[in-house]
Amino acid sequence: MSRQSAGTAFAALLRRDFLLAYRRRAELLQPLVFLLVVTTLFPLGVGPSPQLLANIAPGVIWISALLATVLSLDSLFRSDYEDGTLEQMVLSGQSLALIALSRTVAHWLVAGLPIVLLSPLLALWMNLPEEGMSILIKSLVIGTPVLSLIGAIGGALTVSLKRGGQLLSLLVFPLYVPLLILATSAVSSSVAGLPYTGQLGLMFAGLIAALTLAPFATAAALKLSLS
Amino acid sequence: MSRQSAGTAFAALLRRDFLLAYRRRAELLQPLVFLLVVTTLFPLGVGPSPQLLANIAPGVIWISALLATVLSLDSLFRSDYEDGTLEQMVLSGQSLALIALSRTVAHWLVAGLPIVLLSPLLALWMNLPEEGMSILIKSLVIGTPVLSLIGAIGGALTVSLKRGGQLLSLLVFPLYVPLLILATSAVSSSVAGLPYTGQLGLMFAGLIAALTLAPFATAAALKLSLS
Amino acid sequence: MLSISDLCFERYFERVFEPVSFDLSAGSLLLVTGSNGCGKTTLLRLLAGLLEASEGEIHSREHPLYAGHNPAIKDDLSVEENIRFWMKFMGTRETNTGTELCQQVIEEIGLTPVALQEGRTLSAGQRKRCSLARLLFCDEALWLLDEPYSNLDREGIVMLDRILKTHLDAGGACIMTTHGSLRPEGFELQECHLISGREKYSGTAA
Amino acid sequence: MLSISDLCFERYFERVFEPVSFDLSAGSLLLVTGSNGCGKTTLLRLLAGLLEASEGEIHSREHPLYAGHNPAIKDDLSVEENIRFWMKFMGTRETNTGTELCQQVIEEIGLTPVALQEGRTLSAGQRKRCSLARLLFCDEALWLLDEPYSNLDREGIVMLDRILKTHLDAGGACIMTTHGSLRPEGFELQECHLISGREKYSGTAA
Amino acid sequence: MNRLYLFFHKTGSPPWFYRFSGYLIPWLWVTFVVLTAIGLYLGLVRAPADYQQGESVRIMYLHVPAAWMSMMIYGLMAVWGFIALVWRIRIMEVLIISSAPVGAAFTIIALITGSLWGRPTWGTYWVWDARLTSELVLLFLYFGVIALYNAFDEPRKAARAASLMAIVGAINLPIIHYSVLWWNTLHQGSSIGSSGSSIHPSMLWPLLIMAIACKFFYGANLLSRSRLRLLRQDHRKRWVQELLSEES
Ligand code: HEM
Ligand SMILES: Nc1ncnc2c1ncn2[C@@H]1O[C@H](COP(=O)(O)OP(=O)(O)OP(=O)(O)O)[C@@H](O)[C@H]1O
Ligand SMILES: Nc1ncnc2c1ncn2[C@@H]1O[C@H](COP(=O)(O)OP(=O)(O)OP(=O)(O)O)[C@@H](O)[C@H]1O
Ligand SMILES: [Mg+2]
Ligand SMILES: [Mg+2]
Repeated sequence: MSRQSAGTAFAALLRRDFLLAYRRRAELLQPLVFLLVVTTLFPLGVGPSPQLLANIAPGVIWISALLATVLSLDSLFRSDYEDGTLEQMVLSGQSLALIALSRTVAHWLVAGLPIVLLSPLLALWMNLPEEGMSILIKSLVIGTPVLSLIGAIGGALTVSLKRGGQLLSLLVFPLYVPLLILATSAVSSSVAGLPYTGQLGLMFAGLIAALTLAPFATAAALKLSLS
Repeated sequence: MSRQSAGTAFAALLRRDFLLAYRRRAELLQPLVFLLVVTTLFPLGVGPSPQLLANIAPGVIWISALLATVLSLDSLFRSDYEDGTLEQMVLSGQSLALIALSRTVAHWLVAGLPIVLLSPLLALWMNLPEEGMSILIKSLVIGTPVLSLIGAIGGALTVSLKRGGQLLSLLVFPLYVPLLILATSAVSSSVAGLPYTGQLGLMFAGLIAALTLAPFATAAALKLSLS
Repeated sequence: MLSISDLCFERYFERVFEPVSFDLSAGSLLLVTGSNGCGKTTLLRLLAGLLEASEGEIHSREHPLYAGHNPAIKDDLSVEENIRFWMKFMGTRETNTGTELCQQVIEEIGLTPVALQEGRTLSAGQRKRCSLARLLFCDEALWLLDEPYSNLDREGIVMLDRILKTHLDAGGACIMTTHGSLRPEGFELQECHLISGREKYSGTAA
Repeated sequence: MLSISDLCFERYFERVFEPVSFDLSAGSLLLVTGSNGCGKTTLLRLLAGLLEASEGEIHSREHPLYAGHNPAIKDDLSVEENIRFWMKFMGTRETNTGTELCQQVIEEIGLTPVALQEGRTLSAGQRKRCSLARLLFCDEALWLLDEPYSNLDREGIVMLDRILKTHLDAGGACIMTTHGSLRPEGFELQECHLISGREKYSGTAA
Repeated sequence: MNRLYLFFHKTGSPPWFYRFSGYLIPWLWVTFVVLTAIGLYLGLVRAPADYQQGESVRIMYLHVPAAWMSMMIYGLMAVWGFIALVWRIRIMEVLIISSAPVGAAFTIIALITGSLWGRPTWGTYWVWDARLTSELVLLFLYFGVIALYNAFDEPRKAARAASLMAIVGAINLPIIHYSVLWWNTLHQGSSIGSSGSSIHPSMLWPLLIMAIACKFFYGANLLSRSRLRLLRQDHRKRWVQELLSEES
């Protein structure tokens, strides 16, 4: 049996994901625009007072990022599941954790990274004081990969269900709570002139932990969904 | 040809939808739990100060309602589209607008009504002053059907696309903006002791308009998606 | 019952199949044959009204019954509930839409053992049978069947031929596609061999 | 190559099919037959390792190649890109995974005219061919094919038989399901007739 | 050895569990009733009312045990989930999914009694205090497990998915707890820290007795539910048929 080396398979998968993303490049903009639209709803919903907006800015931006991520999670494994690709991948004998990791990396690159890139604009809109800006970006850089990694577990668990969308959000939002708290408190602290490295450090520790554990949980969930 | 009378077909469709909802009755709770979870994110994101929360309460509750609705819209026509039911319905010669209306009614009953029923709890959580409560409920009673009606157009337009979820939110959120503004301003006005009947009146007019026009737009969109 | 002349359909400004013409009278069966990808499904969807022809005309006074690859079965409803819904929604030949008719249909199509099973759990052949159940209660005179034999076992094929026979004898008509390996037996039939637009120029089989 | 003894599978704590046992040696073809819903697909998925047997054992030293109803074709990629991806991901018989091999596979499976077309636009038969393309470059000795003939035209059936012949002659083995109306021709074959668990008790065909 | 092991767990276990739990359940119920009677008597009649909170302090005898149970049950679910996933033991799958509703119920009781208690003491039903918030998140985790289980058709697959979710949730639970704790103190200072004022023995005893009674309730309830679930799942199996014919 000519089992392909893990590296080549991983590369092939990543390549395919980029090709797919490129084919549907119009869709790449969707998480961004979603983020913009949701963030716009807040000034409309709570009123335009700059002081109030500045107060809630870190929370709103992070919550919008959570929502955008969760919305894109549902399709993380779904299309591969529905057309039988996942089945074939599992049967190919390649490590499922590696497949999960590769999909997660691709997901972060097309759904997480854009959020990071867009955040300065959102911060500007929401009147976030300038001292908070760089911490906001840092928190997103560390935090969005964790969102993808943890979210992938939920995506894998619900992939065999017809309407996984809302269930998925129910599963992953509670798991996102610590991240949301740490990130927003880091930003608020920096705005208030308080130390914030503690929070960022914890988030980083979370990233390392998620990176080592989440792919295996995702793999287990995928295996389960296929049976 | 024994074309079935429109009334019987409408009734059969509604009956089927309730049966489906009953079969997956565990899923009926999902919009509710989603609403609870999303609303919980806000205190976590913006901090627990009761004064701040009371300020943003109407906006947050309404925005959560919008999000819950939009998330459930994606499945409004999708399953019927994917398994070929929609095709057969169109071919059956029944009025497509009637089919659309029936699906919308079912959607409101399982996704909109629960939001209305849950809103007092959310208001309590978010420290909304008691004067605002009844107006919040009224605004939701008038507003959520409009959300379903307008949302159905978006759902029908995106039904043939693989990953319609985020596109859908882009299409419908802008349409929801007037509703959001009217509703939240009605609630805030009532809390501040200002008149609010104007806003509710406008919302009601919107409901009437949506009820007469939206089903036809939805039908046109469905027709388009099928070709 | 149905007559089409020089019908063809373009996709990306290219003909999917070469123009076809035929007349179909009551009581007859037309078999649309052709190799994979020559446009049989496309032709059937045109006739059903799901696509619009780019040239040619369809003359028909009938509202057809179309049964394609997509079975229109709800995953969460049982076989019985699925069939009952379609009976209510589309109307039936008999005025009675009650339980007996539904039971009878299920019996006849051979799904009695799985009548209470959910749609999602059906095997490929059971799924096909369930989607063909419509043929037993609908009143339409013109049937458009897209590869009705696929996934059916021998018994199922015999059953389908019997249903078809009854329909034709009662003055109905049917257009059926097949790629040639499975065909109705014991029928007088017209055949329409489709030629893919591509084939004509390139000379290779698609 | 593969031997199973008293294998059976439970769903909802009930047997799907009665226990089966067989031995498969290199170079032989096993046909799993049975009526619709008797559990053929389930058996194949068990053998592939996608499901877990509730009783009995599977002895096999081979990593099988499974081709089921679900074609594993990405809608947004062209036929060529699809095949190329699987060649990279699974590895190929030859060391060369380049363009020529891919072209050759596409040619052999009869998809040259649609090589650049997107997966979503394929007809039922083209889709089937694309999913069977894997047989041409994979190295696995044991093939599990679930109704490989369905949706193929005559030419496609001949082609598949030819591919199968080559595989068996080279010492491979194959297990194939069919409901009996389409079967491989010109092969020596073992047959395994599945009996559904339900049938056994009720005595009716499922 | 391995075959024996598999045989034991796949076929031997459910009937054995059924019989064993049948002996145990009555005793659990009896102990629960006795303990509850004593606890309630001590708590509601004998224990003094609080000099600050008055009679409302008696909510404590329900609130605190329920809160403790809510956390303990989630932890147990994670343990069983782990065993179910790794060793594929069916009884564990049944236990985990029978526990979830009980745990969720205790969580809801803790939330409701806490809210009712909060009204007289804090003047409001709800504040975003750290402990309250993490209890709420715990409720969502329970909901997630239950919803996930219900979303699948095949019971064994569903149970394994729920197990995985329970484990992931359990890893996160302490993290959530500490982050929430920290979040609140950071923003607000501990305005409502219900810091353990060293409780007087006359209040401590009924509390402890009630806490133990709750554990017996859980045990009895869990075993009864699991038996019922096993019966329903296996109603076509031989051991159930034999059981039925024995009893009739
Ligand atoms: C909805 C509101 C409330 C919720 C969700 C809640 C939740 C909890 C939880 C989870 C625990 C267990 C903590 C642990 O052992 O780590 C607990 C214990 C306790 N709660 Fe509450 N609580 C609420 C309201 C209150 C109120 C209003 C009071 C009284 C002023 C109160 C007094 C206590 C006491 C005395 C304990 C036991 C002390 C301890 O173990 O440290 N709770 N509560
Ligand atoms: N959306 C589309 N865009 C471009 N080409 C398409 C599209 N849909 C189908 N085709 C092409 O049109 C041709 C006819 O497709 P059709 O499904 O009608 O074939 P068919 O005769 O039913 O084949 P089969 O026997 O395989 O079912 C095929 O070559 C297919 O690749
Ligand atoms: N998830 C499920 N839950 C319950 N029953 C199921 C499920 N999946 C399949 N079945 C039943 O198991 C039986 C075997 O299904 P399977 O798909 O293996 O049949 P098959 O032999 O491949 O049939 P076909 O010839 O129609 O393809 C069928 O009766 C089917 O209804
Ligand atoms: Mg076709
Ligand atoms: Mg099958």
